[in-house]
This record gives sequence, C-alpha cells and structure tokens, in this order.
Amino acid sequence: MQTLIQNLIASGAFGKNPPRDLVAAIVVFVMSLVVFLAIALPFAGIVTWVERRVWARIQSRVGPNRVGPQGFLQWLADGVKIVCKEDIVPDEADARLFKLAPFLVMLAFTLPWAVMPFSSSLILADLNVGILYMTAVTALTVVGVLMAGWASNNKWSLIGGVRSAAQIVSYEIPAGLSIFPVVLMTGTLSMQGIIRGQGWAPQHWFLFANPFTFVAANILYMSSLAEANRTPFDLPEAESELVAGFATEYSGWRYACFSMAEWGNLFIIGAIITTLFLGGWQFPHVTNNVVAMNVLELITFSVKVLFLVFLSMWIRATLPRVRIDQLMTACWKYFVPISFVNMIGTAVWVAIWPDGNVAMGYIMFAGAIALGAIFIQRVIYYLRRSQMEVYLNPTI
Amino acid sequence: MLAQVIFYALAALTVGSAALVAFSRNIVYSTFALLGALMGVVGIYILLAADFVAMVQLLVYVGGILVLTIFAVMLTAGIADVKVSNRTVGTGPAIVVAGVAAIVMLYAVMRTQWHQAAAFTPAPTTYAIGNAFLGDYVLPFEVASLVLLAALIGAIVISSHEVRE
Amino acid sequence: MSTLRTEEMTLNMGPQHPSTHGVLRFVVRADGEVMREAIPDVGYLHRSIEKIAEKVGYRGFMPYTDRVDYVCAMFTNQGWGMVCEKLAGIEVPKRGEYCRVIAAEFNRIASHLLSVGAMAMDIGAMTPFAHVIREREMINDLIEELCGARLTFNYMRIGGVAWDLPPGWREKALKYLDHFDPILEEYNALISWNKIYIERLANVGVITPADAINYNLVGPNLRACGIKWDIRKDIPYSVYPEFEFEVPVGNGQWGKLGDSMDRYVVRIREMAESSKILRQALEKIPPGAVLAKVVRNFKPPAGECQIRVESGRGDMGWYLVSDGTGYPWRVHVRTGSFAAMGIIQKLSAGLMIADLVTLIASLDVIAPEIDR
Amino acid sequence: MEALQILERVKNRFGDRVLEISEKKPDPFAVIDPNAIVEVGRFMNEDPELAMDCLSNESGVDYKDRVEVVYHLFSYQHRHGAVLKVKLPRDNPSVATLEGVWKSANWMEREIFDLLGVNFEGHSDMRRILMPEDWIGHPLRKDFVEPPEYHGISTVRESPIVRLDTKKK
Repeated sequence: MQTLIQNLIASGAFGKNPPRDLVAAIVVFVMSLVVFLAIALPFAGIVTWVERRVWARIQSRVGPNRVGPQGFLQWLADGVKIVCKEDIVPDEADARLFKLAPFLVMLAFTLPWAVMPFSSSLILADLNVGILYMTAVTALTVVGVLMAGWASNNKWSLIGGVRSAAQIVSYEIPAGLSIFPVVLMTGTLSMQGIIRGQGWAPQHWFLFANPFTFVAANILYMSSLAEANRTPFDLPEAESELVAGFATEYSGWRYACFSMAEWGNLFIIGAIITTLFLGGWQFPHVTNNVVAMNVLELITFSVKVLFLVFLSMWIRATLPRVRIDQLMTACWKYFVPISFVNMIGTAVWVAIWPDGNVAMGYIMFAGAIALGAIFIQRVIYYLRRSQMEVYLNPTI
Repeated sequence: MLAQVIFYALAALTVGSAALVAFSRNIVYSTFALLGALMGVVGIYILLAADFVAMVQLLVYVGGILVLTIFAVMLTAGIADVKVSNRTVGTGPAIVVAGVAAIVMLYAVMRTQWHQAAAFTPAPTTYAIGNAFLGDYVLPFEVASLVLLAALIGAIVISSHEVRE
Repeated sequence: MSTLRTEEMTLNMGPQHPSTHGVLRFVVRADGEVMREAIPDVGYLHRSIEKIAEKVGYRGFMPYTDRVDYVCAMFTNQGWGMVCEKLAGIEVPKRGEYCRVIAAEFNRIASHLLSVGAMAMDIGAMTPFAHVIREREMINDLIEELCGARLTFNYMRIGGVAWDLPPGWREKALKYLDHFDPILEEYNALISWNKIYIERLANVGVITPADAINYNLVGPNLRACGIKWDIRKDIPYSVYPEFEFEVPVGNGQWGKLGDSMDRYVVRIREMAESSKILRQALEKIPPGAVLAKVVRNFKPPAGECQIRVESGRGDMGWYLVSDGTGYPWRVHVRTGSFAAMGIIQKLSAGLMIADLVTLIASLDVIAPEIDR
Repeated sequence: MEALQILERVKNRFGDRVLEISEKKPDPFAVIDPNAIVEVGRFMNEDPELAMDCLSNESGVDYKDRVEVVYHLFSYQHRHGAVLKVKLPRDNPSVATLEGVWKSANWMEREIFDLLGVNFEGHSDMRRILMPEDWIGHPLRKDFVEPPEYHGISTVRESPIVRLDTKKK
C-alpha cells in the first residue's frame, strides 16, 4: 500500500504538491466516511424511533419505550436484529439485479450528504451546482427501486416498481421547477450561496420573499414527499394494496438498506427545503468565536430540518393514501402549471424589485403566523374534546 | 497520471456498459446497463470540469430518460417473468452497416489534425452557459425550444385522440 | 394504433394479504393498474358450522354460532336463539329481550367501529384504526363484564340471556355513551370529511338499487343504495318497536348513489342510531327474569322455520329444519358477507387495484361469515 | 299479502305443477314441480301483485330419501315473503338454475352444489365454492363420511382426549 502511494506520488498523480493533495484526498475520503457513518446512518435509525414515538402519541399509544431511556436505543436494537436476519434471495428472482438494487438506493441516499450545508463551514464540498447535484443524485433512487421491483419476480413488486417510476419521474418536474424561483433570486446554484442570500429573520427567508416562493416551497415539499414515497404518496409500497411493493421479497440487511434510505431521505428533503426557503443555518452574529458560531448554526439548521421531518411524520400519521390516477392528476394538472406560474411570477417580481421587497416579507410572515395560530387553535380544540378518562374495566 | 487512470476507468465503464446494452439478450439487462454508460459520461464531464453539464446529464438522462426507457420496457409483454430475452434479428445487414461506419469513422479519426488544448483551471461554467444561451446562441436555443414545444403539443393531441376513441 | 395491446396480468391477491380481511383470495386480471375482473375465491375459513350443528344439538350449538361472525357474535347468538324459539314457540321474558338488544347494539357499534377503522387502514391511514380500537376496547370491557368474553360471547341462550346485567353496569354503559357521542364527531372530523377519503371512496363501486336487491345485498350495503330497509323497523323482532330511531340511508351526497362513501357514511350514522337505541333501552329496561323456562333437553317440534336478524353486516337469515329430536336436522345461515362477495366480481371491472381494497372494506365482508 | 295467499295465487296460475301446499306453522311452503321452478320463479318476480324481487335464501336439505332445495323469496316492494321447495331424487339431483331470475342465486346454488351435490342446470359457473376443488363427496349429505386424510393431513384424532405423556414413546 505504502509503495503504491509512493509510486503514485512519484509519477505525479497528485499534481504539483503531492503530499498536500494526497492528504486532501484522504481527508475528503475519511470525512465522507465519517459523515456517512456518524450522521447519515444514525440519523436514519433515530428517525425510525422518533417516528414510532410520534406516531404512537398521535394514535394514543405508548410506542417503543423499553430499550434505553424512553426506548431511545430501539433503533440500535432493530438494526442489530435486522442485520442478523437471514438474507433471502428468492429462487426465481434475478439474483444479480436483486442484490444490486439496494446498493443503488443506498448510493442515491449517500451522495447528497456531500453538499449538505450543516453550517457556514461544515460542508463537505460547496459545489458550484450544489442544489442541482442534490436533485440529480436523489433521482438515482428510482433506478434502484425499479430494479428491485423487477428482479424480485413478484408481480406486486413489479407494480410497486412501475408505480414508483411513474411517480418519481412525474414529481421531479414540479420539484425541479420549484427550485428555480430561488435560483432566479439568488443567481447561484450553490447551497451556501443560496443560504447567504437569506437572512436569519423569518421575513428575510425566501419562503416569505413573495407569494410565488411561498407556493413554490409548498409544492416542493409535497413533491419531495412524493419522491420519497411518503404518505400520502406512498403508493409504491402501499401496505394494504401491494403488501410492501418493491421491497416485498427483501429481508435482512438488504431490506434495511431500503428502509434506511427512505427515512434518511426525510432529512435530505428537509435540508433542501431549509436551504432554499427557510434560511438554512443563518443565525444572528452573536459572537466572534468561529467554533461557537458554527455550533449555533448547526443547531439552527438541524432544528429547522427536524421540524420538517416531524411535519412529514405528522402528515403520515394523519392522511390516507391517494390513488395512482389522483396522484398523477395532482402532479400534471395542478403542480406543474402552478410551478410554471411561480417561475414566471418570480421572474417578474425580481425584475420589479431586484433587491427584494422587505415589506412583503413582513406581510407574508404575519400572514403565516396568523394561519399557524388558527391551525394550532383547531388542534387544541380537538385535543380538548378528546380528553377523556373512561376506563370501564375495573381491572385496568 | 491519476486523471488518465480515472479517464480510462470511466471510458471502460462507458464502453463496457454500452456493449452490454448492445449484446445482452435480456432486454431488462440492456436497459439497466444504460445506467452504467450514462454514469460514465457524467464522470467524463466532471473530469472535463463541466460541472453544470454533468449535473444536467445526470438529471435529464439518468433521472428522466433512463427511467422513461425502463418504464417503457416494463410495459413490454411478458416482462413479469425474469427470464425474458430478445432475439437478435438482422445480423448480416447490421454487420455490414457497422463495418462501413467503422471504416468511415476510423478514416476521419486518422485524418483529423488533433491539437491538444492548453491546461486550464476549472471554473464555474453555469454563468457562461447561461450567457451563451441567452446571448450568442439565443436563436438556436429558441428554435430548439420551439421544436420541443411542438413535440409536446403533438403528444397531447395524439394522446387525447387515443382517449376519445 | 389499434394493434397496440398491453398485456393482461393475472395477480393472485390473498389468501394472505393484509387487506382481504381474514383469508379471502381474489384472482385479479389487471391491465396495468386497471382491473378487468376480480374473481373471488372463498372457502379458506370453511369449518362446516352447519354440519357441526347437526352433531352437537340445540343448546350445544350456541357457542359455535359465535364463530360464524366473530366480529358481531351477539347477532349470531340472537339469530340462533330466535329461530329455536320461533319453532318451539317460546316467549322470551321482557328483560331478557332488553338485555339482548343492549348487548347486540353495543356489539353493532363495535362491529361498525372495526369496519370503519379497517377501511381507513385499507385506504392508508393508520391513526383512525388505533382510535377506533380504543373505543372498541371499552365496549369489549363492558361486554366482558356482562358475559365474561370479549370476542365470542356465548351470552344468549334459547329463551333469553345467560346472565342479568351486573350491578352498576347500567351506569357504566350510560357513561360510555356520553363519551361515545362526541367521539363520533371526532371521527367525522378526522376521517369522514377528509378530502382524500372522499376522493378515494366517492364514485367507487357504485351499486344501483335494483342490483342491490337482485344480488341480495343486505344491511348497510343495501341502505347505502337508498333503500330504506331495516329488519329492526320493517319486520320488527324482539323489543325494537319500543324504540325510536332513524334508518340512515345513502343519499349520494359525495358522488353517485350507492358508492363506497355512502356505505361508509351509513355505518357512521348507524353508530349514532345504535347509541340512541341503547340510551332508550338502558332507561326503559324493566325488572324481571332474563331467561324463560326451557326444558333442559330442548326438543322443538318437527318442522321448519326461518327468521331474519339485522346484524352488523345486515339481514342474517337462519333457516332451521327440525325432526323432533334433540339434534337439528339442518341449519342454514344466509349471511350478509356471502351475498356481498357475490357482487364483487361484477363491480370490479374497470376499477383500479387500489379500489378493490376499498371496495372490500366498504362492503364490510368478514371471511368467517362468508365461509361459515 | 299473507304467505298462504301468495301460494294460492301461484297455485291458481300454475295448477297441478304446484304439487302441494303445506299450511304448517310457522312458515307455510309450496312444493313445486322441479321442471317448472324457473317459470314459477319468473312469474313471482314479474307479477306486479307478488313482485318477489329478492331471493333471500336458497338452501338444500338432505332428507335421506330425497333432497330438497328451499327458496325463501321476498318482496321489498310489498314486504311479504314466501317459501318454495322442490323435491329431488337423492341420486344425481338436478334442477334448473334460478340465476336468470335472481343474481343472488349464483353463489347460493354453488354452495348447495358444493355441500349437497345438487346440480343446477344452466348455471354459469358450477364450481365448488367452499370446499377445495379436489374434494370428494358433499359434506352436508347425511351419509357423508369424512375421509381420514386430505393431502396427507390427518383428520382423525386418535382419542377425544389425547394424553401427551402417553403419546410419547
């Protein structure tokens, strides 16, 4: 190994500064590994636990609370269990593609983390085309899903795969179009550049910059849920119709790959929307200490993303699933045209107010607060109504 | 040196996958092999510091066209069985055509005076591409858009006709 | 373009499928997502209960009737009791009838709750199921206190019911009803008026009134087609004439008359009506015995008769032939689910696969009731 | 209309093809000539005064010397019902299907075919419905003997109470 590296250095493979470039390459590799192992995997695991707890609360159950404090280590236990399970490849399946598919899905799940803007300095690679990269690599998922669906040699899986393909391809269009208003306003595709275009205060977020971006943010969130196969768009794995869709025949760690990618994608969705519309890691400049600032920014970013993740759990626990024709109708007849209007509207808006309209920001923020207040009032109303202490069985 | 290694690896990936597309008897394998070919091209674009084009290639070809191709293949009769295969037809004429094409291309390659570009520093290309589209090349760009629009309207007309039937 | 032809796919749905409500099987011929036909294949839960009846005698058969429809076993109990009483001419004491009605109506609510929850689950929402099970558990608690069992009750006897209401039970039941009525409103807010639910259910599986009668659909499925027909009102039995209640019918408010949404809404409304009946019954329940004097070795005279009970799944017909011995000569149960399954093949053409799932759920079929 | 009036009306229309009217309580019934059952059914369905729009129940009974198919008809329009019967020989019982009159007959006749072995002529889908396709015999026949095993699955219990300790060897 050492001789190989020395030979490579000697041959000039690392440019003019061999040791520095080599170190840089190794650092990037190790950092990718660390980010993946230390953030992505545990995050996907912990989200399963959070989801089960949130779900249980909404359904007036308890949820997993045995392993560790409040059941926090449940995800580890589940992970160990699922890895120990037998990895079954059905006899009639196409073994090569069947085994390859989870890797593709994992690849699509891993790649976006390279441009994840955790804070002003905590980013692996601030790519010049960051947001484009993010949407492009997440599109790889669908190839894996289709491959899994076909290779399982199960008709239900095939239907799940085909549904997934139709769904993801369709919803990529409104999702992509909803990114453009922000790109129009900032003139950059870089994640950090977009975040720097916004302020820390809500009225400076692109979410409230103008009515078009507000609509675009909502469309992007819904389309992302559809791309990530989340309820109400979880048709590819609809339990009640297709059993588990493309993942029916998978077991053990291969199945874990699929579910991990699904839950990890929640974070990626949240990160995209936080970056584009919610001001990313922006935090008021309270200290000159760079480390402290970065920690505060990391916390800000995570809180925003986790709120969006929580929102998707809430949606999943509340809403039923739509039908495939309704899904397509929603995309092609509503989301796509509205996205186009958003794009043109934002272009006009930018032409009129090149530096943005702060008054609009305040108005829209106030409106959003009012909407939120009404919503919370409804929630509290129903919570009050369902408060009850009726235990009829004397043994309980 | 490293760049060369990477280039040849990517080229091998692209050509190998393309060969698999052509020679695989299983139509589904052919389709999935396209993924390798397209990804290889993405890698070559990145190697050429064409970041924007690489991403668009990934987004459009892998995320869009490849998936559409797979989708179309999945609608083929008998696809629910994994042992699907397609016959080779017209081997003789194909060899003749391919041979002629190969000769022409080889001739062109030999005759061309290749010149090596000077070393360049990678720089963002997005702005340049955008300016080119809406500056020097605005006419071809708009014409291409018009063609696409016509194709879209045509597709809608055809499909609505089908539905009415 | 006419030469373009897509391949039909034959799918096997069930018997182990999460949304076939037990063990049903469908052979689905589908063109993509659209079904050409779904052919039901039943019998996976066939236990020949009718044959068992011929071997175990009149009294011994009562626990077996629970297994005909374990989701609302009170009605099968009541049906068997009633058909024997009708043949033998036994008069059930007034309090016994009231106990029967109370137990049965509680069971009807539990059955409809399960139907609504399972339907929500089939459409893809998990939360309503957990909520309805919570209410159903409370009803099960009440019934458990009444008869000691939570699922297969075996509460009724030929000539009445096994036990009187326990002390304090009446107050508990009323307390539960006070809790239940607003909860029903909550379900409506959570499920019924949800846009996605309405979109998924409206205009799906439309049954015309003529078809409903011709295919012998019964109960909520029949009422959803706009036919105001309830055995409790129209061929009154037990003490139902003494209560005031409405018969909810479908009105096609969200789509066409007789679609899945109508069937769903009829069930929701019936729960409110059952609650009304229960309040009246708990108020008016007279004192007295609950079980008529029936000889231990029960032998009805030779002959035959049929009765119809309005169970959770609708009109349940019990046909009994006696030869005068201690063992029934022939028992036949005509159940609501059996008839409802017969119409699925007709309805399924042109629906989507996802709709088949909601269609089964909206017809509220229970596998053991089909197969018996 | 009362059940007996209905049966009288049918008797007036069909004469001696209504073989017998039993006035026995609680459910009177009429025995119909098996050859005329479709005609009678169609008449009762279409006659405006009877308007039997629903075949509420159809069941078969094995009486050891004959097999009877019992039809419980019902009219939602007039809210009255009637019971018809056909008596069939025990060997190869066969009667015309009523599927053409009431669709609900389809499944109920399949069930009778499956459990009692009555063949319904003209039925669109005469297959076993509850029992497996390869089952031999009709379980609700009085002389049906359960086979000791089905596809290698034993249906016999050695003793009603199997003592686990004595089974161990």
